Amino acid sequence: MAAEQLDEIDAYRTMWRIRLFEEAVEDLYGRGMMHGTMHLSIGQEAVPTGACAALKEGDQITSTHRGHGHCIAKGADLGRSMAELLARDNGYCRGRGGSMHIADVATGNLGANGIVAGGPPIAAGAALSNQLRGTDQVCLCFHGDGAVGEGAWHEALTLASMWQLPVVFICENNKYGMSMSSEKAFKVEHLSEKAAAYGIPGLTVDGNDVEAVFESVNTAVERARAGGGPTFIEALTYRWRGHSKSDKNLYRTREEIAQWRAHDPIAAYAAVLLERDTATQEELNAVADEVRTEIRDAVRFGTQGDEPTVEAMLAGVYAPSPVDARELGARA
Amino acid sequence: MAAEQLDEIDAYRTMWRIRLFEEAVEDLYGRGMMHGTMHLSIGQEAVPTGACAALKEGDQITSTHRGHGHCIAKGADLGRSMAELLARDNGYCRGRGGSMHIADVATGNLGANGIVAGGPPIAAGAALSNQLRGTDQVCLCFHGDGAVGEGAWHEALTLASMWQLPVVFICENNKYGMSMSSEKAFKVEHLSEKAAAYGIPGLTVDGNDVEAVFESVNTAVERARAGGGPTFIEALTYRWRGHSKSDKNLYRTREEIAQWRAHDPIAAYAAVLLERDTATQEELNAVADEVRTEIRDAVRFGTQGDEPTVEAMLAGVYAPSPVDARELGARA
Amino acid sequence: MSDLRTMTYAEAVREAMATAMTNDDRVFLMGEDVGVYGGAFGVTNDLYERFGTDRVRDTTISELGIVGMGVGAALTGMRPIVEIQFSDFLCQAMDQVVNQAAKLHFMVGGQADVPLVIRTPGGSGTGAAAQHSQSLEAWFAHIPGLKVVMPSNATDAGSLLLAALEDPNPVLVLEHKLLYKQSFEVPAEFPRAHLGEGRIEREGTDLTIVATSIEVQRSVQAAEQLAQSGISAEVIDPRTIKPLDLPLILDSVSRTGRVLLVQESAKFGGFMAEVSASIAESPAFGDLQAPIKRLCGLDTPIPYSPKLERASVPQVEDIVAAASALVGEW
Amino acid sequence: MSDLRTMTYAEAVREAMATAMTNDDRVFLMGEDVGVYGGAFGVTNDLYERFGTDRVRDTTISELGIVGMGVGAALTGMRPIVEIQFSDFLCQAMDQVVNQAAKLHFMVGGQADVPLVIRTPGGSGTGAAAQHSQSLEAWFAHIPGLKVVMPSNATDAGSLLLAALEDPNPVLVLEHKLLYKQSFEVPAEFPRAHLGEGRIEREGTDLTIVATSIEVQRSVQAAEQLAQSGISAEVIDPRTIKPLDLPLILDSVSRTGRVLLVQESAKFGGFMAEVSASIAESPAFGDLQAPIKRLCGLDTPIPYSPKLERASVPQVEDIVAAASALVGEW
Ligand SMILES: Cc1ncc(C[n+]2csc(CCOP(=O)(O)OP(=O)(O)O)c2C)c(N)n1
Ligand SMILES: Cc1ncc(C[n+]2csc(CCOP(=O)(O)OP(=O)(O)O)c2C)c(N)n1
Ligand SMILES: [Mg+2]
Ligand SMILES: [Mg+2]
Repeated sequence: MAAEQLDEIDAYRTMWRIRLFEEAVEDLYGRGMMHGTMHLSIGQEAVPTGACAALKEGDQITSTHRGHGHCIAKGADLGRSMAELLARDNGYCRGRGGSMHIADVATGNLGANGIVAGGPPIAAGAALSNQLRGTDQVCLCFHGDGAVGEGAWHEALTLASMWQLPVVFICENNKYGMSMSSEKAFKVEHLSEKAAAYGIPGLTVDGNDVEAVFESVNTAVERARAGGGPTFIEALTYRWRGHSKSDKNLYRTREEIAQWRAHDPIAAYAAVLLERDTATQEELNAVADEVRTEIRDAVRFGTQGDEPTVEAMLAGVYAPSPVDARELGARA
Repeated sequence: MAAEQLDEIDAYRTMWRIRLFEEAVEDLYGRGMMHGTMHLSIGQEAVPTGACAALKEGDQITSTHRGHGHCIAKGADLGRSMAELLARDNGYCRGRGGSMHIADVATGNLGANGIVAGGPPIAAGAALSNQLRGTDQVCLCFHGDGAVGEGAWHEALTLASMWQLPVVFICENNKYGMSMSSEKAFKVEHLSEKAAAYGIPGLTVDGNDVEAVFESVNTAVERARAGGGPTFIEALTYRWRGHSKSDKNLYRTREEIAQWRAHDPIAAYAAVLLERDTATQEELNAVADEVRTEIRDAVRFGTQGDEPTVEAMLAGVYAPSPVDARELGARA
Repeated sequence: MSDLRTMTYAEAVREAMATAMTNDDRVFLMGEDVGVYGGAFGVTNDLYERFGTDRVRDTTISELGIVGMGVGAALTGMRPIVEIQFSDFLCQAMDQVVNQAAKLHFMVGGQADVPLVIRTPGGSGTGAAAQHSQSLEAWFAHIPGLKVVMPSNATDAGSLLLAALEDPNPVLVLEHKLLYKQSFEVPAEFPRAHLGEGRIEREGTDLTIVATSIEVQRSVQAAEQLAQSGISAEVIDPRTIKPLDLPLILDSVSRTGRVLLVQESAKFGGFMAEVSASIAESPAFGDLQAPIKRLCGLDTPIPYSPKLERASVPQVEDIVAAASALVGEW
Repeated sequence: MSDLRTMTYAEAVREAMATAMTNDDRVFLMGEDVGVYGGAFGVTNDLYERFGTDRVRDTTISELGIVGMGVGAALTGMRPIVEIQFSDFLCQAMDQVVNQAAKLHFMVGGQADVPLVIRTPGGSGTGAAAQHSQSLEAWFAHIPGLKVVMPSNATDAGSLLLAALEDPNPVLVLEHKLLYKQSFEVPAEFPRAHLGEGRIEREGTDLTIVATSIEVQRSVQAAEQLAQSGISAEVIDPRTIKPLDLPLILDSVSRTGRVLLVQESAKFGGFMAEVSASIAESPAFGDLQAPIKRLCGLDTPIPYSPKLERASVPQVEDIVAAASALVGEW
């Protein structure tokens, strides 16, 4: 089956959604309206956008601490996402999870993860489930370059390759795992070379080129769907902001940042779409403007949400068991 | 610097020591004189023998649950080893450790490990210590093929390669990690291919050829000593016995076992030595006979040891602190 | 129910797994050497022949990975059972057990459940030494989001495993390696059990002994000896330590006025500390006629020597002695 | 000693590390982002400039690996300090902490020591949610072979770290992320401290409050408020929870007759259960005029919402209320 086409305007819109969502988050955080920590993926929008565009309904993703983009690209509601970051009861996680634990299980987003490489074993498990249930679902596992240093990542790839599971690992190599440069950390030229150790295909793509990401993930997803097993894709990209708010940016140069900002995945894609005559500048502007409105609405939805309650929280530690708790409690 | 020569008769004697030590252990266990579990390396003697022969005084090893061979090859006293397995106070670990925790820190054996892949991070740490202390010591890390599936192994190789540490990983690939075949588990033809993922040299050698093991480890140790960083060596070998006493040998065939028994590393080396005129058959027989006496003495030493006491055990949970405990206790 | 049969604890676990796999397509098992090898303790035995290698899956030696895969499978509609060969190796898998499985339902605001069962043997007594003999239940009982089960006999091993498989939460089933080969009388069908429901294992009036896992049978044996000296000991098996059937314990303590808490694990910071603290905070505190007393493993790693190993954990005679002393305290 | 200076808890940790590295060539530090980044909480800051990248080593994200390397280095003559960025990530490293570091000295019959210091921040209060806010001290206190330190102020952060570095055993230093930026008055030199020695943080006669880590200052603040209602609370900081200075606690409890145990961690199976059980087993039990009471974190993962997060762990007002109620019980 030939690779599906990427819907170009959709992809363009999704990248703007991620960008403007995160700019809004940054602003809210700066104004003290949002608490906790924050990992922004500004500059990396092409990876989740291209990757998720290659998925069908029913396909799953696992996400990371830097997961707003994954969440949005997989189709999450902006309002409920923003509400979660604002710690409201109408957020995806009812204010219990926040940015690092956003999930939208209905759309197949099995959750962000505060643990580096927490996702890969879970993704492999979802893929095993897909295989056992005999569906054609594929799980896409986002992780960073830093995650490659974790034993969990190695075990996930080992098991996924042994069982030829329908899972695609996509490494967002933004050159740093917090401050550790992936070049220093890993003694290979491309992280994708590590795929050979698991006997699976590995490739490196330009992570700031949304179509390149789409193509590579699409091929990998189709392979996985057809029973061809996992693929490891390294997408080269860059985060413009610091790792989180504690980052003083001492481990990288201004020049490096400037150079990568010049490779803005959104601007680059706009240029492609204009050159291709897919859209006019006005049409592209309109997309961004529409998204701006969506984000404003999302912030409003979030700020208008109720505060969560302690009672509901306590009732939410365990999923309700089939046995009526009162039946047991009655004796007490 | 040219590779040192292997002392052939020494190597031959060491293999016999391992073989006969383990046969004695098996016998004692069978007669109910030894308790716990038992992992025999009969059939694998050439790996520890060849590998440890490439080490100098001061070099370290980390060992595994199947560690009698490593321990003996690194120079442990047979009597104290046997005493440990017999749970006596004159054993290496005063009866606290047993087979899975035998260590002989004075000769650089940092210890067997009941945990699969427990050793690799510790070995990397010893190597880091060697590097920081500016010595020319090298640490040799024994591990099984099954250990390659553990995250700990991956993390150890990642860190060791990043820092170019003086450590050599030697994988005793005996085809199974208990019952899981390494061929099924790992989607590479040779486990040594995994070395490339860490940017370090990897090679596969005949683990039943004591000289081949010696040569490869010797080269790797010299490289490490000279600052050239880690090497990963896969030594192909086979255990004649089951994994442990719980093994019903259902996962492998009689033919396979028979075939490997025909490749007895000791008999093969005897043939080499005879052909080379290094020794006569009588001389070789004498070596085995001497070892037989050593083992008998070792068993006697062990069975004559005292039972350990609970008091000494309790005093042995913590190393004594510099601060006088009574000083603090006095207040009580 | 009147038909009793004899079966080992390991056989009961196996039968429960077979029943679950027969009744529910979503149930499958994975772990190290659970297939053709039959499990390190022979628990799975021929299950792979009966249910095939898709549903009885041999894994690589990757505890973190396999528990994580269990989490992923549980999140997406399956009911995985993950076997960890020795509970000591849960150390390898703690992130997926504690940071993922236990918290996911909560963190995602109830959007998803993690119906994952992890089975693993703990305990000492086989000469396997410090890295293969721990009793780590206290760790898991402390983690909100987990349930923790400790079956002390074959019937419970079956019943509680089936209950665990019906629960939408991650459940850790801590079996005991010394119990595996023991035979028990078991009803024709495993009676339905509820996680969180304890049991009075033996009734008594002079003191209450609360014990877990293998210490339950040691306590019952001790109670029989105590009876000969005229001391009537009630023995309680909580069966599930999280959630804990505290009402059952408090009621007994209020009746007897004395309580001895017995665990195999090292004393300091062990699970019975929680039971002690809970009693002290409860109304039953006022009914105590003697201080709450614990009898636990020594604060040492489990040693290899059989003599030392035996001395490191409470034996029948230790329980008898401690109970007698406690009843002696007026 | 009369010269006091003001410094943050983080600065105290840093100064102690610098002192140790200056005085002892064997001391070095490794961890994630401890170099040029200065540490996730800024604790290491400029240490890498002062001591070089050989002794202040940035690692990959491999907690099990780096703790294991610490074990190997400690076994072979070094005195490593391993920083784990958040104590939650100890989950990744449990095998090396629990199965290796804690047991090695014992398992090898005393042939080797593991003088390894692991520093890591625990606790909630920064909105980092369930996987970055746990207080897991109870786990480690339960493991024979480990020592566990919980400094509640800058002086202790320095003194206890230096004591940990002098100890031949593996020591886990559980710092608190909310304390890092707090300023404290600190003597010119860190006074020599001994692992296992607690301290009366504030004297009192009506009840004893035993608290750890950040709950010590909350308890002292509560004690000040209680004083205004005529209640005199003694506050005890064990400082080291393993080994525990039980005599200090028991002596206080015997004097006051009432005890409130305060911890941030989830209640069930938490460390204060051990303190409660130890008191109940001691002669001080007879001096109690009210039941032993715990005030702990709720049995829930730490939530993200600031409102929920605050409600999940004991605050000053909760301590005041619990202490008042306890004194009200005659
Ligand atoms: C197990 C674990 N270790 C450490 C951390 C702290 N931490 C959070 S993100 C991060 C860097 C991750 O790097 P990478 O995987 O490249 O993702 P990126 O942040 O670059 O998107 C670190 C060290 C963590 N959250 N989990
Ligand atoms: C972490 C851990 N997981 C599982 C085990 C149980 N176990 C002991 S040895 C073994 C097989 C190891 O295989 P390999 O590394 O190939 O060594 P071999 O036994 O073949 O020498 C297993 C699964 C263990 N000891 N530690
Ligand atoms: Mg990165
Ligand atoms: Mg093997």
